[in-house]
Amino acid sequence: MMEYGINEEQEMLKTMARDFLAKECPKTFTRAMMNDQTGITKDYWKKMADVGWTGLILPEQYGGANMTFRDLSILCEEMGRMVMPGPFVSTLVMSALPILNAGTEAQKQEFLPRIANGQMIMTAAVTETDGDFWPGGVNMQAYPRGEDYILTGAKSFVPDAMAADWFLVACRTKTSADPEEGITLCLVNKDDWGIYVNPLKTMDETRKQYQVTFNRIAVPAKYILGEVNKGWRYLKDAALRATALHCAEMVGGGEWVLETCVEYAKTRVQFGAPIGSFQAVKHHLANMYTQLEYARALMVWAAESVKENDPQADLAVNMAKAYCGDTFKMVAGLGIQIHGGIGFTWDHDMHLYFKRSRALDTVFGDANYHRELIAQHYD
Amino acid sequence: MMEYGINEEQEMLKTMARDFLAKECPKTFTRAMMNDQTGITKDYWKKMADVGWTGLILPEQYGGANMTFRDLSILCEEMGRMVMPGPFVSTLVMSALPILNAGTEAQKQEFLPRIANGQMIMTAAVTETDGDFWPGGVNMQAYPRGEDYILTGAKSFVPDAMAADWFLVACRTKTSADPEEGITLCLVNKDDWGIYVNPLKTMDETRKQYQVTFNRIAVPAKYILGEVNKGWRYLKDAALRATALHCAEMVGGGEWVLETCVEYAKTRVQFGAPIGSFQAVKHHLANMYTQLEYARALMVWAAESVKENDPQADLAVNMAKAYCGDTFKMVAGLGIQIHGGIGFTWDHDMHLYFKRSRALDTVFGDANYHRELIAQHYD
Amino acid sequence: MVSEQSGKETAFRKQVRDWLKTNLPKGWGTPEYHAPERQTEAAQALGEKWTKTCYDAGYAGFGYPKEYGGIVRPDWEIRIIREEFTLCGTPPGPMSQGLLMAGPTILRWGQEWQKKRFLPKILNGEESWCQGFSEPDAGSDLANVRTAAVRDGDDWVVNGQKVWTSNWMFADFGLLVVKTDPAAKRHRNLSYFIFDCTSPGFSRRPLKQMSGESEFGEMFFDNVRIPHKNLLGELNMGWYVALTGLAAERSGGFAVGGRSTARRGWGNMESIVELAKETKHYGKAVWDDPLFRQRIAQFAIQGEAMRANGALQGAMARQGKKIDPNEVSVSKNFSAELRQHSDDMVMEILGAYSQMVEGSPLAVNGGDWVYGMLRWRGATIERGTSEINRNIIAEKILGLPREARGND
Amino acid sequence: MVSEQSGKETAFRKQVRDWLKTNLPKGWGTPEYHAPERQTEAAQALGEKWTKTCYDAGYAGFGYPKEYGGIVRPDWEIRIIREEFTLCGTPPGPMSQGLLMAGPTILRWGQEWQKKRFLPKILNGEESWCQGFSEPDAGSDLANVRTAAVRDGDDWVVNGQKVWTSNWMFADFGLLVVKTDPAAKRHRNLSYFIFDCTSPGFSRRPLKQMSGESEFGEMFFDNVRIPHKNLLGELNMGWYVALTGLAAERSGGFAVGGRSTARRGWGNMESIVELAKETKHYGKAVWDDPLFRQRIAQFAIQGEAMRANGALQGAMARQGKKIDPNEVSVSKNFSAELRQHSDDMVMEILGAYSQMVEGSPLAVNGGDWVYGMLRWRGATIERGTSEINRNIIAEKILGLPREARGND
Repeated sequence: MMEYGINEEQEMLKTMARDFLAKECPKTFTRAMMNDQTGITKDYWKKMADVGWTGLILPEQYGGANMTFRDLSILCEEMGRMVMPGPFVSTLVMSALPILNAGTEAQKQEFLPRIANGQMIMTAAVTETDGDFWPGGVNMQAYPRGEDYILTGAKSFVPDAMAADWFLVACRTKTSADPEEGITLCLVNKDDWGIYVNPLKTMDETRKQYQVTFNRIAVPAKYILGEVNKGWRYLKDAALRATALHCAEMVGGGEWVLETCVEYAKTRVQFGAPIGSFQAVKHHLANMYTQLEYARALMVWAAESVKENDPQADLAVNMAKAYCGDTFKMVAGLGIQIHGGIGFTWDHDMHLYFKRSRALDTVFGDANYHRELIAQHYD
Repeated sequence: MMEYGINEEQEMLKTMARDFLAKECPKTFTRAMMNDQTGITKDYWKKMADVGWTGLILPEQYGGANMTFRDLSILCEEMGRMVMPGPFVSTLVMSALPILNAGTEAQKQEFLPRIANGQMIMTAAVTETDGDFWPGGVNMQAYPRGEDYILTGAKSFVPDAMAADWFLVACRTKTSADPEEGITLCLVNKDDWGIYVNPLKTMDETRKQYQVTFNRIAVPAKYILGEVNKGWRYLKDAALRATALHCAEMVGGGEWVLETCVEYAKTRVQFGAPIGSFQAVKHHLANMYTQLEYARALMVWAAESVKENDPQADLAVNMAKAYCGDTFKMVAGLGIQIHGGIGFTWDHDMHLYFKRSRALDTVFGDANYHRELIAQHYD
Repeated sequence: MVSEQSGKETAFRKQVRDWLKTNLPKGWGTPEYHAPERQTEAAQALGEKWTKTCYDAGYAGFGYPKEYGGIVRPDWEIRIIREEFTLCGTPPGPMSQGLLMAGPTILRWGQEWQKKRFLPKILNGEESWCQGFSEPDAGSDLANVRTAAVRDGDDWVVNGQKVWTSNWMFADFGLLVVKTDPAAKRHRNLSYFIFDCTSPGFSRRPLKQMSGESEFGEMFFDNVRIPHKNLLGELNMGWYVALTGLAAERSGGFAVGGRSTARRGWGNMESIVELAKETKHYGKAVWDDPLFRQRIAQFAIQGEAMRANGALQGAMARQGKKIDPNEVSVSKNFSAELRQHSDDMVMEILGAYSQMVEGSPLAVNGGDWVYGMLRWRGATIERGTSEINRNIIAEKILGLPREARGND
Repeated sequence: MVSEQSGKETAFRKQVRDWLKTNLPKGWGTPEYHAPERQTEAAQALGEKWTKTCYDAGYAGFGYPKEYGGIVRPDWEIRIIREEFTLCGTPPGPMSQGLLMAGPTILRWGQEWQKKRFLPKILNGEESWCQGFSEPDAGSDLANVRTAAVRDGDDWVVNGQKVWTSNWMFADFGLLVVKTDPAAKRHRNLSYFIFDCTSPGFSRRPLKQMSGESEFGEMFFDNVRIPHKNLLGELNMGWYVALTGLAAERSGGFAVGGRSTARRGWGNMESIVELAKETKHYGKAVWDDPLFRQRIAQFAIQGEAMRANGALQGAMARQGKKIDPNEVSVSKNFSAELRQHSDDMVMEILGAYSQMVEGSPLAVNGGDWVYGMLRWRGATIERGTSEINRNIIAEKILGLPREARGND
C-alpha cells in the first residue's frame, strides 16, 4: 500500500546516513574528488559497502540488504544533501537492476554479490553524441561473429566510467521502425584491450562524465544481458528508478541550500539589520520553502509509486522530475543571490549545489521533456 | 528619420488630450457607457471631432488634420490612460485607412470627410466564429449577381457594431491555396434591410462586441473597396497600425495603474506604516515601473516604424504587442494585488484596467501569436 | 496505488459508494447537470440539503465530540468516506463560515453552553454563519479595527462597519471582532463575540466585486446589543481567538485534483485538456501546441503536488508527527497562485472567447471560465494576502527575524 | 530607419567606416576570429591597444574637456561614430575601471592637478584602474566599511582589506573608500582617495569565483601611505563621492543587440538562433519546438527593448529633458536578469552539452556559453544587487517611503 510518511526504521536509516555522510563525506572530501579524475576512492566505496548501501535494494541471496526502493530514496536524499560524488546510482540502479531483472543466474551470481560487497563498480554506457537518453540515440553497432558480438564505436556522456570496473553497454543489433526494438545489452570489462576512457571536463565536477571508445571489443554470449534486441526495456525501467532517485537527491540538495540560506539570513547584517528581516529576502526564502515542500511531496509519491510498481509510476516520476528539477535550480540560484558576493566564490559551497542542480536537471531528460511525456498521458 | 522622443507639438497634443479626457471622459462617463448597448454617445463623438481627433491622420483634402501616426499614438496613449470607450480605432484606423489606401476618389469623398468631421462612425467586420483575425478565418461568402455582390452569413466579435453607421466587411469571393487571396472588402450601410446586430456581453464592457448577421445584402459595385479578391492586404496594413495603437493604449493604461498604486502605497497604512515602505510592495512597484519603461520604448519604436513605413515595422509591432500585452496584464494584476480588497471591488476603477488589459491582449493576436511571428523572422 | 485491503474495508467502501449512488442529486456528475457555481439561493439550498443528508447518514460531522453533535467513527472509515466522496466529486456544502471558521473557533474557545447550542447545527448545516473581521482600514492588519463595543449592563453595544463578509446574505449568526478597550495596546484590545443576525440595529448589504457578483457583503452595526455571555474566549484577548479561525479558514483551500469537480471547471485537468483539444487558433488545435502542452502539464504537476502533499501531511499526522499550523500559509499561497496561473492559461486558450461572459451567446461553458478568472483574482488577497503569508512562512516556519515596523 | 541625411553626414559616415575597415584587428568579426572573452593578458593588451588606436584617431575620449585630454567634436559626429562602431561590433576596451568609474568621479570631484594628471591617461588607455569599495562585511551597505586611514603628517596610513575588485591584476591606480572618522555617523565618516598600486604595503591576490576564473581579486592594505593631496572630494564626505562612481558603474551595462558582438556569444540573437537550429533533442531541432521559438523570440524582444529604450533616452537627452540618474538601476536590473534568463535558456538548448566546459572535447563554442552562465550569476549581485536596485527604483524614482531600518 502506498505510504507517504517515513516509518521508524526509515527515520533510523536517515539519521544513520546523515551521520555517516557528515563524517565520511565532508566538503573537503568532495572537493578532493572534484580534482580527481576517477571521482571516488576505493576506501570511501568500501565504507559505504560496509554499512550495506551498495547492495541496499538487492535480494539477500546476492548479498543485498533487501530493503525497499523508498528506503533507497531516503538514502539518496541524504546523499544529495551532501552533494556526494561517485557512481552510486550508476552501479546500484543503472547496472545492478538490469542484471537482476534480465540476467541469467550465472550473471547474477557473478556480478551482484560483488556489487553488494563493494568490490565492483559499474556504469551504464548508453548515450551517444546527441546527449539524450533515448532508444533513438543508441546507434553504436554490435556485429555478431560466431557466438560473440563485436562492439565498435563510442559512447559519450558516460557517467563514472573511470571508476567503473565493468560497463553495461547498450548496442544496436537491429534497425527497426520502433527504435526500442533492436537494442542489446552487453557486459564489458573496462580492462579489455581496445577500450579507451577519456574524461570530459564537466561543470558539476562532482559528477564525472567520460567518452568511452570501443575498438573491436568481443563480447562472448555469456555477457549478453537478456534477450538480444530486447534490451531497452531494462534500461528504461532502471532509468525510471534512477530518475526517481535523482529527484530525492535534488530535494536533499535543496534542503541544504534553504537551511544554509536561513542561517545566513539570520546572521548577516547589512543596513543595521539581519538581511533576513528584509521582506525581499524573506519572500525569496518563503518561495524556496514552498516549492521544496511540493517537490518533496512529488518525490515521495514517485518513490512510493516505483516501489509499488504502480501503473501510474511513469507519470509520478515525470511529474517529480520536472518539478524537482525546476525547484532545485530555482532554489540553488536564489541560494547564490541571497548570499551575495560570498555565495559567488569558489570557496563557498553554494556553487556545488548550483552546479549539481544544473547537472541533475539534464540527466534522463529535463523538465520540458518530462512535461511533454505528461501531456502524452492526456493525448 | 526615426525619432524616439516627443517634440514640442506632441507635448502640446498630449497635454490637450489629457485635459480633454479629464473633462469629457471621467470614469462616470465611462461607466455609463459600459451600461449602454451602443457604448458611446453622439455628443462625445462630436466633441472629439471638434478637436480634430476623428480625422487626425487623414489628409487635409478630406477634412483631416494631416498629422502623423506617431501623433496618433500619443493620443491613443492618453485614451488608454483613461480606458476611453468607443469606436475610435475601429473608425479612424480599421475603416478610414483602407478607404484612403484602396478607395476610389468617389469613395474617399463620400466617406472620409464625414469620418473626419464626426458624422460617420464605422467598424470593420472581419473575424468569424474562430475568433482570430487572419485570412483563413474569413469564410463568409459574397456571390456576384450582375454588378452587385450578395452577402449572406455572419461575423462575430465585431467591435463597435451598434455605434457604427457603416461597416467595412471582409468577404470571401474566391477559395485559393493562399488564404489571403480571394478576400474582397465591401462597404455596407448598417441600416440596410437584412442586417442584424446582436450584442455579445463582454468582460471589458468599455469595448463592445457584436455578432452581425447579413441576410442577402446586395453590395453595388461602387461599394466594393479596392480590387476584388485583393482586399486582405489593406486590412492587414490597417491591423498593423491598429495594433501599434493598442500598444500605446496599453502603455497609457499601465501608467495610470502604476501612478494610482504609488499614490495608494504612500497613503495606505497597515501595521503602522505606509504599505509602500514594505519591500514586497516596493519591489512589485519597481517591477511594474521597469517593465512599463521597456514597453513604452518598444511602443514608440513600433509607432515610429509604422509612421516611417520602415521595412522592419512588422517586427517592431510584433515585439511591441507581445511585450506591451504581457506588461499591461502583469501591471494591472499587481494593481489589484497592491490595492487588496478595495481593488477587487466594482466601485474601484482598477478592474476597468485589468479587464482592458485582457481585452487588448487578445485583439489582433496575443503575445504568443506575435512571438511566433517574431521567430519566423529568423527561420 | 490501491493495494490489498481487508475485506472489511472493501465492504465498507462498497457501502459508501452505494449510498452515494442513491443519494447524490439526480444527474450529478454528468455533463448535463449544471451545478450552480455562484452564490445563488439555489446553490445555498442544495448545499444545506446535501450537508444534512450526509450528516443524517453519518457521513459528515467528523472531528467533533459526540456531545456537540459530532459523529465518531474509526479513522479508516473516515478515510474511506473522504476518498469515495472525493472520487465521485460530491456537491459543495452551503456557503457558510460555520464549518470553516465558527466550528473550529467555538470548539477551541467556546463556553460549554455555546458548544452545545451552536456546534450541532453547524455540523448538520441547519444554521448558517458569517464572520466580521475586515474593515475598510483593517485589511491585513487587525490592529486597525475601529468597530467598538461598549459595556452596558449585561450587554455590549456595538457600533461600526465590517466589510468583505462571506455568506453575508444567508447567515443566521456571525463571529465578530470588536475593540473593547480603546486604551489598551495592540493584541490586547480586541474581543470576540457571537452575534445574532436578527439583532435590531444590524443591517447588511452587498459589496459588488469586479466579477459583477456580490459574493461578499458589508455589515453595519448601529447600537447592536450583544449579550456578554456571547463572548468567545477572554475579554480583550480576541486577537488570539481570531487566529484560530483565520488559520482554519486559510486551510480551507481549493479542491484540486483529477476528478474532484462535478462538471467542467477549474480544478478538473480533463476539462482543461478537453478545452485545449476543442479550441483552435489560426486553424490549429491548441492541444497540439507544445507551448500549451507544457503549461497544461505544469498545471497537472502542481495539482498532483497538492494532492501528494496533503497525503504526505496526512501520513505524518497519522504517525503522530506535528504539522506546523503555519503550513496553511504555504498551501493557501500555492493553491491561490496556481489558480490564478491556470485561469490565465485558460484565458489564453480561449482567445477572443475569453471576452465572452455569461449572457453572451458565444460564452464558453456558460461564462464560468471567465467568471472564475475574475472571482479568483481575490484568491491572493482574501484570507491573508500572498505577501502576508510569505511573511508568516518566513517568520513563523523558518524563524527569520521580524522586520522593523512602525509600531507593534 | 535610415532616412535622408545631409551629404556631410554621409561623407563622415563613410570616413568612419573606412577607418574601421583599416584599423580593426585582422579577421575581426569573422567566425574564424576568436576574441579573448576572459580576463587574460591577451585580452587586456588588445583592449589597451584598441583604446589607444581609437583615441589617437579622434574616435574616443568624448564627454571630457580638451584640457584634460578630452576630444571635442560636434554631437552629430559623435552619434555617427557610435552608430558605426556599434554596427560593426568593435573590440571591448581594457578591463579597467578607468573609463567606467575613475573618469566620471575625478571629473566631478577631482582637484585640478588630479584632473590634469589622471584623466588624459584614462582616456587614451595608458593607465589602468581598479576600485576598492566592497569589504567582507560591507557588501550592499558601505556603512560597514572597516578599512581605516589615520592621518600622519602629509599622509594617511591605511590598513584593511577590500574584496570584489575588478581589474585587480592589471591596475596602476585605484579608487579607495576608507573610514577616516570612526566617531562620526553614517555617511559622514568615509573618505575617498586615489592610491598608487605600487605603494609599499599594498598587495593583491585573486578571488576565485564559481566559474573557476578569478576576474575579481582581493586587496590588502598594510600600513599603506596615501598622500593627503590624493583625497577626492571633501574629507569624510566620501560616501557622496562614491555615489557618482557607483551610478556610473551601474550604467555600464551589457551591450545587447543584433550585431554588437564580434563572435558567437550571448548578446547575439543570431548565434542563439543558430545554436537552436544546429541542436537536436530526441531527434528534433530545438528551433522547430514552439516552446523555444517563443522563448528565443522573447529574448529578441527584450534585447530590442533595451536598444529602443536607449534610443528613447538618448532622444530625450538631446531634447534637453533630464533623465533621472537612478534610471541606471532600471537598466542594470533589466539587463542582468535578461542575461541570466537567456543563459538558462541556452543551457536548456544545450541539454547534456551544458555540462561540457572548456577543456572538454565536447564543449560547445569552446565552453563559452557555460562559462558565461556561471560568470553572470554575479550579474544580479555585483554593482548593486537586484534587490537594492529595486529599492532605489521604488524610493528614488517612485518616491516611496523608506522602510523602517535598524540604523541610518
